[in-house]
Amino acid sequence: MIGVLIVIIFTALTVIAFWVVSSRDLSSSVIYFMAFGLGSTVLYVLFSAPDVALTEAVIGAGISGVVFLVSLLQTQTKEDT
Amino acid sequence: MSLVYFIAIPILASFLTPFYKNYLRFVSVLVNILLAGFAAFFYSRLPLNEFISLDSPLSIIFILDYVSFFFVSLFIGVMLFFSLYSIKEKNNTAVFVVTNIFTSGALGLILSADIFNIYIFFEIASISAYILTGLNRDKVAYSGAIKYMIVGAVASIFLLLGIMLMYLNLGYLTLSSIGAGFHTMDKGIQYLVLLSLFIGFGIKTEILPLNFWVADIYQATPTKIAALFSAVLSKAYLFVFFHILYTLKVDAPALLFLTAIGLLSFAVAELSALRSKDVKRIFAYSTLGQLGVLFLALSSANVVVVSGALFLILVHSISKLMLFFSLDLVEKKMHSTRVEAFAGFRSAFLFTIFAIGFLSLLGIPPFAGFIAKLTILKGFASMGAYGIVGAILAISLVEATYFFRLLSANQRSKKTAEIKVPLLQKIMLSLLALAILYLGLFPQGLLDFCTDAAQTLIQGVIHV
Amino acid sequence: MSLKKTVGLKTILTALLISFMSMLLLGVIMNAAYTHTSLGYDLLKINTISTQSANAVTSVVTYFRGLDTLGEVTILFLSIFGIGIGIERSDRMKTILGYDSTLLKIGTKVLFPLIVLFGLYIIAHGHLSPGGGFQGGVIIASGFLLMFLAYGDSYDLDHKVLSLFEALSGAGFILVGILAALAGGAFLGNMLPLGVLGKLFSSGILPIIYIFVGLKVAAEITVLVEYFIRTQDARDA
Amino acid sequence: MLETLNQTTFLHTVVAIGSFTIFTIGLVGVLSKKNLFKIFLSLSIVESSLFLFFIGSHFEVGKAAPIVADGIKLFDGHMVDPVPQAMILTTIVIGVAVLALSLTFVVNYYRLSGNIDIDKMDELGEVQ
Repeated sequence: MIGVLIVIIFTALTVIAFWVVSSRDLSSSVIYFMAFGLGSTVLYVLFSAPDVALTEAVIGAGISGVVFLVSLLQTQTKEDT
Repeated sequence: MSLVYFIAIPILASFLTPFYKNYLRFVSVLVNILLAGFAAFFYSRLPLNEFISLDSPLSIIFILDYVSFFFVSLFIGVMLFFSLYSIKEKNNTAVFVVTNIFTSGALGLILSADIFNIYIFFEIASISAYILTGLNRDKVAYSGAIKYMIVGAVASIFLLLGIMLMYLNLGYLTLSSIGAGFHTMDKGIQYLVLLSLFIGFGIKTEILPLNFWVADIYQATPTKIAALFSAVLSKAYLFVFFHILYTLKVDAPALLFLTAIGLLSFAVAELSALRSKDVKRIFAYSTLGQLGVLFLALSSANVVVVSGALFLILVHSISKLMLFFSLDLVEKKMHSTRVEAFAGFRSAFLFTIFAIGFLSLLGIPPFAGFIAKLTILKGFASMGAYGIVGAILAISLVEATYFFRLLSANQRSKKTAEIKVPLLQKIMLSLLALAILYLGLFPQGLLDFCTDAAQTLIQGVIHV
Repeated sequence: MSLKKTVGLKTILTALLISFMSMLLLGVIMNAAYTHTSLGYDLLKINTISTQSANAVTSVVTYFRGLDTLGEVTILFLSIFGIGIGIERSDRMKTILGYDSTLLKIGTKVLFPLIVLFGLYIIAHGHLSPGGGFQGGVIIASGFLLMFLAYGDSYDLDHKVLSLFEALSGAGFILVGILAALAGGAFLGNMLPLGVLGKLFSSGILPIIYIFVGLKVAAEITVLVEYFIRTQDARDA
Repeated sequence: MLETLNQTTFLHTVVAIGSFTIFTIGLVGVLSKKNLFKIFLSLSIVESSLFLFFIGSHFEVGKAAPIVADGIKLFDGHMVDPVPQAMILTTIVIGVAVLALSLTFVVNYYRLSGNIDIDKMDELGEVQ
């Protein structure tokens, strides 16, 4: 069971990572990045690392997403040209 | 007494900044004097191992042996000099907050014998360097800082990868255990680890394929801070890299590869300096060149050569401090570091200081650089590596060309501004010049210590 | 040395990268002989005797490798100090991302104390359950983030108190370590009774260190969030 | 079929392939993208992939988290290694600190120059 889950999540993470890098719209890149953080949180739980999962949830998906979004707003750049 | 005070006290001084916001410069001087006192205290107790927080080899280990003592006292000396030199700058609290933490980062890199702990101090030192680069708060400074952060992030990622591979395969983080088990690992993994370490530390030690960014960073950084990068930061990374390499007991081909890289790095850097029109960039390239020589010498695994390299590290730190600090005075007056601006100032004192710095870097007697280069060349000659001796001498001629060109440009051209050096600065710079002269005339005591230190370095960290 | 501007460089780098990656993959997967005797298992064996903490990760973070945590707290302080240098404080500071909604304001008023309490709970139970100083600290800071979002410019933080908090929690960490060293042990060594595994008042020095770490992280991340959320309007800067 | 999927060696292979694919995607992003935000996003992705690799490679099927809770009474070999988790915990916090610092530099640089493209950053270099 755990094997199937891990394979599925890793595949999803790879796709999301590709979207983060390749998306033309910067703010959706950031949203994908936050989704990447959430996906890795689930993986850390599966890997029996609840402490890391909690940290990744509050920092990886939370604070860094906020930091990215706010700096995007300040520079008024939306598109990756 | 604990070795951890070397790290804890400067950090504590920075944390408590709100309580003495306007007097931090005096506090920094005090902290550095205190650290110098600690170093003097530990001198008679060398070599020394200490377990942090747990009395067993499972915990983090700090090591103060001859070679780390050499670097610790060098760095404390440089930082003490820096804090005294800028003691009159009232509005510069930010610099002192960062340089205190910079000190503890550099000292931690030297003292720590635990690979993940080294990574933490690596990050502390790098982040202080990023902040110091962006200190001028203009376009140039920020673009330098951004570039620095990108290459720095790549470096720390690869270092982390190397550490992870080692922990996965060996299960320990202490340098001595890693050194004992390194050759039991699979050959492929060994090379992967070495490659990751080379990329991680190679970027930071500014070695050839990975140093395309260095001159830009030095140009963006405030001139006095660039002296710290040249005198402390790159030396700290250099030491850690070779400390790890000698502990891992890498095979001869890997060391030979590093020797070749060092020689190439030396040559390319000096040729780039010849082309450059900006004095700050010229000094940056000259630093790159000297780091190439150090790489070349430290990878030789020969006691005489390595002791010469350690001597050269000391001399180079002192000379670069002199050069960058004097250039800072020139820059303040002329508002530029271009060669034309450099040619236009008039000050007999600064001219002498520049001349002494250049001659010492070139290795002309009676200055200390001569002894350092002589020892290195003697060592290579005794190994029978006459090709390397010839190459070093030939490339040094290139170095001489641009140094003399700078000096003669200043002699010949029309003077536009007279620089009056303040008394404090005059005293401090003369002290450095005297130190170089003294070490050139009476090098024996230091050379003996360097030989002991070189033996410890080549031996690596032994299993406790 | 403007290698960067040469056209072919990127292709070469990418090719090098791909070959490096494939080598890495082959090397790692084919020869993965991961060790089963490691530092971690040795520490697990002595964990009960030396710390009495129910969470082994906490004992590693705060006790066995407490120096790493000191370094990490330093890095957090340093980065946020560096961010502060680049920001000019002025009266024209504006909150971006503010939402003017009464519902949000009332909801936040109710939620804020709960969030802070939850953060404190996570910090205080660091040695018993997952979580601890970092996680709890960031949760507290997220409470402040919510306040900024809901109240916008009308919500003011007392910066004097905040910077004192920053200074004292960081200094407290180091001073506890030095006190432990002076009391005869090692730096950050244990000098308190260990208590019984599973109780809130147990594990000696660990909860104290984690509380200092938590407060420091909370203060730092709050400052960070404020720096990012309140800024001069980019249009008139 | 499902039995092989649950074996530790299989999981380690999945973790290695998956995380190094993400690692490569991120590194290619760092090298080929020109927008500074994109570069820092890619760097964060690369870092996260390393964390996944490290934690995943230390996990073995059937091992519990290193926490004594209901049901588990003792610390022993049935738990995963706590040291990698502590290391990653530390590194994640360092990562976000560095990220915030670099984004501040990017924003400040944009205010002064109106530019966010790494190829157009030509303030530094040899002046003609």
